[in-house]
Amino acid sequence: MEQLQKLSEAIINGDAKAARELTREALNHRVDPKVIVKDYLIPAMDEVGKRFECNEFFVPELLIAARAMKGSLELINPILASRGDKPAGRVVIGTVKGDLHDIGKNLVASMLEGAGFEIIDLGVDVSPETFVNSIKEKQPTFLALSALLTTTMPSMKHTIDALKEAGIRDNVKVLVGGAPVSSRYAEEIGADGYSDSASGAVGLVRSLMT
Amino acid sequence: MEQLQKLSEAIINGDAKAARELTREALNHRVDPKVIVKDYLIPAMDEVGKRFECNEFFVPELLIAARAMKGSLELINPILASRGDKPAGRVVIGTVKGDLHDIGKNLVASMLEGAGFEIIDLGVDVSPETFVNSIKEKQPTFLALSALLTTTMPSMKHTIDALKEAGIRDNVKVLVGGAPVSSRYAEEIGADGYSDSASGAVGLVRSLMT
Amino acid sequence: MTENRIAIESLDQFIFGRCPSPVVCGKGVEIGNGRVIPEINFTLPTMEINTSTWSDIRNQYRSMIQSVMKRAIELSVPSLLVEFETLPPMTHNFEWAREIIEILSEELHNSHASSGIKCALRVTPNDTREFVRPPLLRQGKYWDEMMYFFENAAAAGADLLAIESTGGKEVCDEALVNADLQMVIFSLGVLGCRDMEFLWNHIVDACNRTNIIPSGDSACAFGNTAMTLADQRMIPKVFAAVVRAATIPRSLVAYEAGAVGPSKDCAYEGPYMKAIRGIPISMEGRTSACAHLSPLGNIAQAVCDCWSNESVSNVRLLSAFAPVVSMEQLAYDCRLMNTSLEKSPAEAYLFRDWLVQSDAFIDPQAFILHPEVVLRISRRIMSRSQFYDRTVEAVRAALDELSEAATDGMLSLTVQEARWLDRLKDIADKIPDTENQMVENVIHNAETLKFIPEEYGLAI
Amino acid sequence: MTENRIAIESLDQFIFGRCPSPVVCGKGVEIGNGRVIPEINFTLPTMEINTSTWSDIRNQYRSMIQSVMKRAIELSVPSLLVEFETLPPMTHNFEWAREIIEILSEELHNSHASSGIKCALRVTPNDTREFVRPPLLRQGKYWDEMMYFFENAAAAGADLLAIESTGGKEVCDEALVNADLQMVIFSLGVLGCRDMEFLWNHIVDACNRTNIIPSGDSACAFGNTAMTLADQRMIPKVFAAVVRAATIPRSLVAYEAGAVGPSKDCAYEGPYMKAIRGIPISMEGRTSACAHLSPLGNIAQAVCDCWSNESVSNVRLLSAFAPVVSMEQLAYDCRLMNTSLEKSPAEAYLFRDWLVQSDAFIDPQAFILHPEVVLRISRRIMSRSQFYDRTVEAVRAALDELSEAATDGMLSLTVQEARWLDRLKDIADKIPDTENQMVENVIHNAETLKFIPEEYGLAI
Ligand SMILES: [Zn+2]
Ligand SMILES: [Zn+2]
Ligand SMILES: [Zn+2]
Repeated sequence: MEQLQKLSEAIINGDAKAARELTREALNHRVDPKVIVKDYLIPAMDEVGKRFECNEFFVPELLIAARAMKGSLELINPILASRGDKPAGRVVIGTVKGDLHDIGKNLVASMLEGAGFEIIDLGVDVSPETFVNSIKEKQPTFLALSALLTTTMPSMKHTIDALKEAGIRDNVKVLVGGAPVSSRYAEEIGADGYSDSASGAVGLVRSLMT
Repeated sequence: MEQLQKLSEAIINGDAKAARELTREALNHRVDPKVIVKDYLIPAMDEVGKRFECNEFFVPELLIAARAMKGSLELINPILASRGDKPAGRVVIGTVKGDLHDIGKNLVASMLEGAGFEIIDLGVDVSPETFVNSIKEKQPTFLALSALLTTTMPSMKHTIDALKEAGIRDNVKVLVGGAPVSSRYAEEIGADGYSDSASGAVGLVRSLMT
Repeated sequence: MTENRIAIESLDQFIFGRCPSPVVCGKGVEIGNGRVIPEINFTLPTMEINTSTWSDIRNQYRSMIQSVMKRAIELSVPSLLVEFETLPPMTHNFEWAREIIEILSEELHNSHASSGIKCALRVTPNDTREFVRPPLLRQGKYWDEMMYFFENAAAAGADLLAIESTGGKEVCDEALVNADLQMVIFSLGVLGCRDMEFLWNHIVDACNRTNIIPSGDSACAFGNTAMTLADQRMIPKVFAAVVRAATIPRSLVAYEAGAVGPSKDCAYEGPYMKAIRGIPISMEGRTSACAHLSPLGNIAQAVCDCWSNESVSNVRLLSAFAPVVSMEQLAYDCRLMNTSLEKSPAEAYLFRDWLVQSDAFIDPQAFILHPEVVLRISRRIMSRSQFYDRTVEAVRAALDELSEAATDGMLSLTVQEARWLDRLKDIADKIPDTENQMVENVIHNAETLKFIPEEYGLAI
Repeated sequence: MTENRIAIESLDQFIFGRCPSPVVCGKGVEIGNGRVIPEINFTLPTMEINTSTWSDIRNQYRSMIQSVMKRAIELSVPSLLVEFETLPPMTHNFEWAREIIEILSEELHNSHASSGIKCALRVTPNDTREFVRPPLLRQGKYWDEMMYFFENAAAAGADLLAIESTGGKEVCDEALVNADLQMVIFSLGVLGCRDMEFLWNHIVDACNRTNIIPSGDSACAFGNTAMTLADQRMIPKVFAAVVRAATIPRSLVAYEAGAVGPSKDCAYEGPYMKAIRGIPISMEGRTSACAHLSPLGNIAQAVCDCWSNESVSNVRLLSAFAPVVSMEQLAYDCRLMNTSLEKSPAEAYLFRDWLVQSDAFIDPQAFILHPEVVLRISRRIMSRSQFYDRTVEAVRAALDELSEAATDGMLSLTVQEARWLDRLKDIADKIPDTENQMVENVIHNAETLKFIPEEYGLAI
């Protein structure tokens, strides 16, 4: 278990190489992959999140850790899948039609990925139809929409309307965010959740998982 | 007609005594009261309005003129009424429930009165029911609502809703105004008109008369 | 009545951030003791106040105070005042006000505990007495509600109390739109002062009993109504300037009854309160353009001790909700004033003088706030000791100052404004010499004027 | 490449309202010739842009410009700049932009005719080239649209053109969130500068042909993105400060290609443009808090020639619609600066110094805008003549300034910030010495980095 403690540390320090090595070793020693995830990887990312909240870490440190985590998961997930274990939630994400801003969207994607979610990033300037098709095809648990302009915010509503029209609104939880968006607006257009920061998005998604 | 020209001047200068005297004289000389109103009183008030628009007059000067006009009309209106002529429009006015601001409302009332309208002023903090009852009873052409607080603006909507419920919404044209009100809000709540100033209210009402 | 000396004798004692009688309040806040501090206000967006919206209202106040304090801390604001001005239903029903006061006070406590930021909460109920017309000023349901509010605000968490009282407004409203100077003097110098004395004796008494600071009153309903009307070109600016002067003796009554400041932000008569009584004052100018436009954007800042945004509704702007935007603007304005104060008094005086000179000669209402004018008019006001006499003196002094400045070409007036200035001087010359005479002239008209003499201690 | 001398040699030539090369434009507007003028911006509230909302959109722009000009005239604003920053659909379809430009230009004409107010219209289309990913920067539909816009804006009524171009952004975005200094330098010093040169040669050419002023560009997509991320505590402030420095050589390219200023309001690299090229600059600070919060509220004002609100959406505040509120705030800020300028240069310098001192030592991003720092870093940048070399020099100079100030205790940094400063210095030491080397290191990664080398004139 000392080795596994080192795995946690490698994740926290963003040492992807060590994290991958230690994960491989643990799997070779037949440690239950679920235990690795639950007891070492996720607590490590929680610690990273905590340090970010306390202004000890910045996003770059958080992203390095997330990348290390992703590397470990690439070894673990196939095993879990082969055992028929359900992976953590799948998230389709994109910036809505007419809007090219992607830093916020990318950050949310990275953080969710670091938290173990599977991300399908549709990019920017994504039409409602594209979102609908992707949801039909990928069957995600979440759809995350981003907008940075007051004039593209209405595209969020159009996307939700398109989901309704396609009869798949209830198949997915819709999250919205971006500078001009507010919780009030999220409520107005019938979204399921809103976060005012990329770091808040992980907590939001987790809270909606239960 | 020189005397009648003097009547116009008396109104413009706000000389109520002279205006009344000159009106009485004209009526004694069997000048058609409709002509007095149409050719002398209303043009006089239009001139006053113009001077106000050009920053030559202030409201006090406008109010004095309106009062002089009112004095003349008090002599003329009974005659018109006895001939079965319809008086100019009737306006029910008030500040909505929860709101005590009345300067704006009073100004609008005075200016409309000066423009020849009959004013029924319900005061401040007026409930939707009181407005409904007054409209049933007085059958006005216009209902003018005032609000100065963002938290009492919704009372405007309630009042319009109450009119609908009472089945009398279409009997009356609803005008709204007050600092936080905008034309957008007026449209939203289904009002018929909006003015951003007391002086604009007269033009608004006239434009809706046709 | 008070002594006739004024507290600030010369220009080099008359500066932002410093006053003869600083006030200490809340969690370590010092006002007027060498540093200007922000006073931040916020209110609800367009919405109703009722039981079904109440939980949303609580959430909105919570999020407003949290986001404002977060930004204040990020900007290293050392000390600030938060004002909660209630909405009428919260004065009618103190339980609602209590909940909001508790939320605000709790959040201030948390911010102070986590970051050390100094802060205090000023609470301002509405003067609801005019909910009956003509107003009942010394009795009845609304009086009782207000007094209950004053008695209980401290326990809920308020550090300072204030009000924008309205005694005399029922007469002044009409006087303003008619530019009726005589009735302005009656409404402020007779009715206003009398109501202030009655009301403020009660307020100070309640404050002393419950251990909360009686801060001040604002002649907002008089002076700012005139200013707004003048800004819309409805009444002459010279008239609005004279109305401002007429409010001075009326607002002074609060401090003579025991209020200690800071004066209310919207009380543009504040510099006179500071000059005469030495109390710290709160002012608002360009940073309160979110609440009302004004011709006093810079000059209002010249001798302020708190610098306020007056009020802003919780609507979303591109950057953040509007209260956060106000907080940031106030923080930078205060930083700048305090930087100049820290350098040297001489430099801060320069800054004050630019603030003054940039506005004072463009608009008569700004001119009345010129610190030199303030000191001169203050001396003239305090040469008299009766409320009414002071009010007449304030009006005449203001007219003299404006005429002189206009004659010298220092203050530019339009033809229309100049004509009105002459007209007002003629009227001022004919104003009754004594309160008795004035009352006698007016009192038989009380019913038409819609006021109740007994409510002002006037016998018919 | 340009000569290495900088236009402003010493602090006593470096002040708000004055610059070596003033710009005259529109209806009598002089920028940088002794007076700071407001630059007012506004945009639509939350709404869609399509044919069914178009008439409402026209009405909104009409009412925004009318109410803004009305207030400017009421406040005796002598001269102002109006900026119309299009929304993407208006860049895609110039006919939409044309209608709005015509409305604005017509209203400016009316205001000028009725009151004599001096005014000019700056129009800023969007850089829509990144609507394809990876961006096509020198060809294709979006390039053609933009060029069409530039060719036709003058005929519609625009007096000045500007842009916030984005060449290199596709690489910089990732570099910012990863605090990857090496890639910041590549994206700005290689890609950004190359794109600026290509783009601005075309823009200046189009402007000369159509008789409109090529004003400037902003590294908004780089420097302000970094600032916003730092403000949300996502990336270190020292890193954001260094990114700002790295944008300087990139933005300079526009002026070397023939842009004459004023620089864009949101270009906080503006003071460097003014120091190096002597052009007038537009800046935004506390009065643009409606558009974005910042650690630069006062210091941004220190050497501005236009003072801007950046942008505000047309939402209703308690007093008026938000654009009118911004107009009033800008008017008072400018009055104050101009009052100090009119008194004497010595007094205006004092004011500038307070603006600087109130912010400069609280945040490294503000420190980088300290006029003394600006002059020192500018000299170091201009000691080099290649884009890439200047960018590396700018980064190293900024790191040196920050380290020295932190060591001296002048600039206070948190432990985390100080740790990052050291880390950044280590990285800066290892940055390739030549552009060729840098390009060689990176170019094989172009696909992963999502940029097309040919679009920057780079051969693979
Ligand atoms: Zn007030
Ligand atoms: Zn920008
Ligand atoms: Zn801009």
